[in-house]
Amino acid sequence: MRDIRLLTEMFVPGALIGPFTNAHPGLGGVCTFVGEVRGDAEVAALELTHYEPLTLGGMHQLADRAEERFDLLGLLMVHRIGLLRVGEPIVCVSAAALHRRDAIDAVDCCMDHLKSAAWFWKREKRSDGWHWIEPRDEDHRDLARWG
Amino acid sequence: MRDIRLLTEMFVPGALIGPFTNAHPGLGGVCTFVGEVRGDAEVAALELTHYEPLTLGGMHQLADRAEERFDLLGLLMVHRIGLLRVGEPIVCVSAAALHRRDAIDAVDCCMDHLKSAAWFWKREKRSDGWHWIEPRDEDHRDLARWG
Amino acid sequence: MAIRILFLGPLRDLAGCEEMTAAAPLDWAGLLKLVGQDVAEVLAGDRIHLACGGRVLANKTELSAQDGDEVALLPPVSGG
Amino acid sequence: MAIRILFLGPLRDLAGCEEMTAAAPLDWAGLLKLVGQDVAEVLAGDRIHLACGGRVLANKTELSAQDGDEVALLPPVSGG
Repeated sequence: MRDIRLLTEMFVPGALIGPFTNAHPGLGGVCTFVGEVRGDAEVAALELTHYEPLTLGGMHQLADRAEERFDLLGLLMVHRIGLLRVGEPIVCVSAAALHRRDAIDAVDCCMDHLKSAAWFWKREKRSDGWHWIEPRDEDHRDLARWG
Repeated sequence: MRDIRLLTEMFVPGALIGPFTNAHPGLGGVCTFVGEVRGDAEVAALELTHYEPLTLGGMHQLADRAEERFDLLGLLMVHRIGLLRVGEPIVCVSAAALHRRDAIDAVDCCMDHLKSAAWFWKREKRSDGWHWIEPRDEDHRDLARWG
Repeated sequence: MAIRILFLGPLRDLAGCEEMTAAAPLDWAGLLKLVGQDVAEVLAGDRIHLACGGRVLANKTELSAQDGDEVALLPPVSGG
Repeated sequence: MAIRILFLGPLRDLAGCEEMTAAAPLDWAGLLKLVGQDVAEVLAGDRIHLACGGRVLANKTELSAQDGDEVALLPPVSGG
């Protein structure tokens, strides 16, 4: 089962993961990563914009590659857009597989791509206004691991 | 927050992960792996035994090493013992961190150790009786990645 | 119908607007002239991608936008 | 009180029992004699660990179990 979504409103990851896990009876393991707006005294809000004609299609292409590369039973990929507050989930990726290595690596790989190779732009509101955020060098190195 | 448990009864991972996540306001990401008894027409049940004087202490030592190696806000490690049926969760590891790399790697590392370096023994009941399961070569290779 | 030019993410600050309109057809040289010097400079570098009609161009200098096309200037992304 | 010897995991099948009792003190040579030839053979290899009094021995041939100690024979593990 593949479940790829762009959400404009706050979501509760647990409400997605339960049904996703139950949809794959016989699985050996499920790995899930949830990214949230990190608490930072300086940051009042985060805004995520995207380019609609490319975003969802790009996430499906990423899912194609993950399903090709890893032996998966299911893949869930949910990404928020819009205005987010500290503590709100931004992204949730979950992979169900027979073996843990496929599940963990698929999540790791998808997260690296969503972070620095999907059509999202992120800016945060600080006391002195809005600041655009670019991927860190580390994010590019992480991405390069998948060739 | 560190939460390490050995459980003798069926548990629901979501019921652990929700409170675990909420216990770390300000986190950047949470990675979770849940391992279940894999569906296999041949397998009727799985039994996990352990050596009580070593098991929980060993899991805490593993948590010590993970907390030393990765920058974590919290670590949850729950392992079942006793008789399990197909679909029941065996293990749940969750790590909360400021950055996704620490969270994902901590879960990956702890799972590799629980799989082939913690004091558990696993056997499965097939139509022709009980069979002990040893870690696969792949599990040993996975473990070796952490030095 | 004309051509819509969109400035995504931080490019909208640099461009001073989120979008502009151009007469068709529009090629790479025409785009560079249209977007203003600041945007043209970064656009010429290799960190900005260009999409036309919903597809990212492998070689942005081969832009050939027709009437009704949407041209998007895509700066380095950051999601998750 | 004597010494309790425990056979963990698959070793209990090989030993034919889950535990046995030995008189104190018990050293490596004494243990090898006690456990029977099948178990002694694998115990002598490097895949079996030995715990005494709740601690895994770095060198199992230095076993020196005293009255009341529990000695555990630990075969290769498999969890998760």
